[in-house]
Amino acid sequence: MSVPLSAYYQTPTANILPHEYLEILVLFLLVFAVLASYFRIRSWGVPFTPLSVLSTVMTSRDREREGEAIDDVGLVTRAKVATRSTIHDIFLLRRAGAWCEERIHTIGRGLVLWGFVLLSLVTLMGFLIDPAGTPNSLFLPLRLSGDIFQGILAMGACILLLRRLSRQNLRISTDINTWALQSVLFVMGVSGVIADFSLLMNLVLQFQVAYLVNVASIIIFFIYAPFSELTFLIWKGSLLMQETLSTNSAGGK
Amino acid sequence: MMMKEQGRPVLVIGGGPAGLQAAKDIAEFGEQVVLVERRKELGGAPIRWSYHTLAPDFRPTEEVMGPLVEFCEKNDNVTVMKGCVVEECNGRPGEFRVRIKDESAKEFTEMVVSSIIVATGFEHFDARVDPRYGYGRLPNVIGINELEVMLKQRRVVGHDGRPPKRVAFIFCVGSRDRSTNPWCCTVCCGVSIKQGIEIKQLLPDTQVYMIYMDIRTMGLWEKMYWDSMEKYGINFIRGRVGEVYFTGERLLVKGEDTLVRGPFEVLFDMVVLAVGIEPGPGTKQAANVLKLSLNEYGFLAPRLPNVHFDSGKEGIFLAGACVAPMSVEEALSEGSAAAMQAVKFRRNIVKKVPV
Amino acid sequence: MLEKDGTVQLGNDEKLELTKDDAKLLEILSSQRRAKLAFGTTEDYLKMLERMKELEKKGEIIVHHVTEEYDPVGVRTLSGRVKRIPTRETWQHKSCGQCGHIPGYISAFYWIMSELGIPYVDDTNQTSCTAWNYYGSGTSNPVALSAVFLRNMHVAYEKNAYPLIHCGTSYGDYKECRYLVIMNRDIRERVRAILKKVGRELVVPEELVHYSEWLHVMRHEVAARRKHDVSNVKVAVHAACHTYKLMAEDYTYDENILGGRKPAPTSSVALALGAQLLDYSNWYDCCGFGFRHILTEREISRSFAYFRKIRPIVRETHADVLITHDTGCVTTLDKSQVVPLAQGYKETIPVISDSQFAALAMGAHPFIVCQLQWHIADWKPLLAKMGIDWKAAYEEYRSYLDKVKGGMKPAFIRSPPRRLEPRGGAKAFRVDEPVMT
Amino acid sequence: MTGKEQEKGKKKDKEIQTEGEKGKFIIERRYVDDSRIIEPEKLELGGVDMSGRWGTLVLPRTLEDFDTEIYEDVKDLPRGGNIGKCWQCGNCTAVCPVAHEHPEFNPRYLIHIVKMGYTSEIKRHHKAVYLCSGCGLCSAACPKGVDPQGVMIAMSIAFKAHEGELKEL
Repeated sequence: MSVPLSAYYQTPTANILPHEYLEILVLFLLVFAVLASYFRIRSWGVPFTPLSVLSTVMTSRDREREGEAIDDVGLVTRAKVATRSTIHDIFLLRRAGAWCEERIHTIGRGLVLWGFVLLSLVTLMGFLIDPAGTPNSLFLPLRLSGDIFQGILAMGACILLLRRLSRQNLRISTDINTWALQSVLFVMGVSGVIADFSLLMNLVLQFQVAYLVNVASIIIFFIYAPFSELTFLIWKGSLLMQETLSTNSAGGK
Repeated sequence: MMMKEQGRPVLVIGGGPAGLQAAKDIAEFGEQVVLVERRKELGGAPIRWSYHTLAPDFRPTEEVMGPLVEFCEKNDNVTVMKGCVVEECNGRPGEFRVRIKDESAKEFTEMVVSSIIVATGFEHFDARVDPRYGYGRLPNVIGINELEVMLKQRRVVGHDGRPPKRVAFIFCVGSRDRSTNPWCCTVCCGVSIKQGIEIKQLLPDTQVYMIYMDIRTMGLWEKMYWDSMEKYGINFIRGRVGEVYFTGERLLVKGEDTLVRGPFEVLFDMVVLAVGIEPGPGTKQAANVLKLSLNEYGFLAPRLPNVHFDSGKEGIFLAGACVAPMSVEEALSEGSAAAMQAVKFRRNIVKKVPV
Repeated sequence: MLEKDGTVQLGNDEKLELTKDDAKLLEILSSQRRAKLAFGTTEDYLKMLERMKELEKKGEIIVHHVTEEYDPVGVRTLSGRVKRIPTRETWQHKSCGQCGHIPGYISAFYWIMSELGIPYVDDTNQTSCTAWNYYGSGTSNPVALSAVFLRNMHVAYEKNAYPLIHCGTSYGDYKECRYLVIMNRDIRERVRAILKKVGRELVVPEELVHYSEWLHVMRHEVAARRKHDVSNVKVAVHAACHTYKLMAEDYTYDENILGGRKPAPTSSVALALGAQLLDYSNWYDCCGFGFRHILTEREISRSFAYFRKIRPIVRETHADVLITHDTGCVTTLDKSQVVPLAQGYKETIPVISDSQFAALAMGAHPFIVCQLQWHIADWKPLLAKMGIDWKAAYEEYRSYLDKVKGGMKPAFIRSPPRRLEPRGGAKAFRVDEPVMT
Repeated sequence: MTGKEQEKGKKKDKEIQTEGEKGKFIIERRYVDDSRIIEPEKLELGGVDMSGRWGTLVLPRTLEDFDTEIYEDVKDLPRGGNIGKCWQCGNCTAVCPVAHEHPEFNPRYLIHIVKMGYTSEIKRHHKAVYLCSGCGLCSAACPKGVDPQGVMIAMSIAFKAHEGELKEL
């Protein structure tokens, strides 16, 4: 191709939905998702643990001053502990993956997790660099890596889905929410990749279709997530981290 | 009609489900039947202990037994002799000479019968023999047979007249126990669970606990077990009870929950004992008179363990709970089976000796 | 369920009346059932007694019979058979822990016998039954145990006195040993060899008798000499496991006491003296002694005694005193109250032996005879309730101690061992309770 | 299990055995859990020091009542509704990959103690529920459609909600 790749990324006429709107929408959805999950969790009659984790880390100085906690529990220590447990328990899948009876299951979970996290990171960076999403030297590689991460996400979701589909018992006993969540993730990833590549290949129609699907899936995801198992996972994850923090602080006693 | 004139009747001993069903079937063949019942009323255990409903489908006892009793009372092929026992039997197959004694009027009837069906039924285990549970000594410790009466009266209450808040059923009382009766009574699990459900229907706020060592709801009875758990929220504790102690207000049940590997001591308002089934005096007496063999447990021993109706003596057939513990539904079909044998036997003789 | 009029509702048309004979029948049925659940079965036990007679006929063993010279009284055992309890000329088989932990136990018992003018032999020539090793740590072995058992029995035999066993453990152990010696030729022969070495013969007592059974049959004589009114005293009773759980069918039951469903002795004494007997939920539980536990798991033993016995008893019965009939039980139940009380638990109850209670009621000195000063749990309220002025009594005790320091010998404690001559003029054999057949 | 995991398992067992400094002098200490031991640091009576071992008490472990409060909550929480169907066959624990590694995580048992309302037992075991990895094998294996995975979710929420009364012993 003689045309430089970046040319395709000039705010394309093919883009039926201006970038800015989308960003605003996502921002809005994000807020909604957080609030919704907050209220859902509270409705179970339990604290909203992500918040309590934050507060534990933040308030550690004051607690120190009150002198009820021992001195080695400063903000830094707490933050360290928090990061360590985050990396170990979540990103290295010590809890999330360790006890899946099959390797493939763990891999699936891992891919989804990493794919999702990285994707959101890149999107965020992209937004910070250029809210308008106009191409420039920095933006392009981000965009490309974004595609890769979407791919990873899709692959992970696909593995999880196939695993459940391929096993008779699992298929029967799987909760409807699980199906929903995993397929949404899958669609999100796949449609994103297709959209970008069809744009690269200048297949405007395919791009537009895929792009719409992608946007739709994103919207659905954000609206649905608070009412899916994801909420519980987040709640449980933060709860466990809080446990780690408290036990760690109790260590001195 | 010819048959009826020259026909020697079939003698049926015992007016319970098996006996009645046998008499009915034979009568419907147009044969003569003499139905001898020790007690003053027909119907056997279900009527005597006034069972409320019958497992597994909660049919009122009258619905099942009523028609049978009525048929035997009304039908003129059936001669019902209440308050009577067979006291003597000799002669040979085809013409047994029996001597029947009316216990109240002290008078005797002699007759010749072609064949005999023994359906002398069972007795409930007397829980006073097993002192662990304090039956007969402590208030509000009752047997499933007494609970049936309460359920029939739609009034399940303790001796203070108040409905119980928490009820415990103790399974296998006088069953599967070397020091009392080593066999399984086969129906008490089902009956207890049925009663548990009925209590829940009557008193929805009452907590019901089943203390069992195995749940033996055979075949389709299993549904009751599942429903009791899933629809009525009845709790099941796997373990045994060592002692029931009356604190003055409530019953302290001491047992073990084997799933927790730990002893429990919990207060209940009522304890229901799932008392077992054992051969009654009637069975023993019939065995003596007819010279039938009893098995090690005192039930009538069929020639082949899995062919109940075959007593091993020509012309004498067995049916119902006098052979082994069984439910009413089984007893009815055994009655039918024995009836068929009796009629077959009778017809063969008639063929041999044309009159 | 049992109606007020003593009938049992069956169907809606039938009532089953619970007549006296009916009750008796069930009595026997249920006791037999209980016996079945215990060591061996009633049948085995009766077989053993038969075998004993045969062996005696063959001259293989000498049986020490409860002859008329011992004024025997018949009681019904769990097996339904009549057991002959000797009442006089008994050879006191003492308990190891007894004199050390609760001296009042034995001195009170001797005091009662001398009060009733009943001769007995308090012999120094007695060994431990060594059953502590056996139950405590599984050491020792049947032959050794049987040898010690028969050795003691022979001593009593040559003293021409009938062994009366104070210790529940010795009692239970001897019952089991007797069963082994009689039913097992091998053990019998090996024991015979051992006994030969120490120049003794194989003598088996016809009945093994626990002192609580003695007190049970003598309870009316005891009650007749009652000085203090105990009708307002609430009494809870604990029966020692080794008396009624080992060879259960050979211990005394009585249909008129606790409905014949729990052992009669001790409860019967309390009743005879006119005290109020109270039942509680953990009646059948061990006192916490448990042998291995008291040796190696003091914490568990102590806690069990308090949380499974003392506390429920106090909460359920509010009794004034807990009476029992074995060394281990009195010790554990009494001494185990220290730690909980120190930790601030409130429930407490004095624990004494039936002999001490009987002696107190008969007006024995609470300190010189019953030696209550050795007991942990507070006994002052009990004495007050019995109408005993313990302050004055304590003063007497102090001066008595001074006398003893001065060389005075306590008169009643032991009679010198002597060889007894067979004596005639014995009363006719009487059966204490109506015996069922 | 891989060698590494076995190692982990062993380590875990050791931790369990040596857990609890309280009353370590008690023979067969393993059978007595911390909550039952009262070991006074300072105890004295009439000038006699009874601190530590001499003053130790062990509370009985008898189950004294059924308290179904948590059970009711679990039934109302998302995916907890089927707990009532459980009949303790143990299929869930049999297939649970976590149970093979963690003796203290036993879905069958957790369901039982919650269903019966044995508070003392729940106090002892409620932390274990968070070990569930949510792999869903149990739900696949359950013959009565209890959906143990979902029940574990509901339980972990309910336990957190009742944290207060589960903490105090």
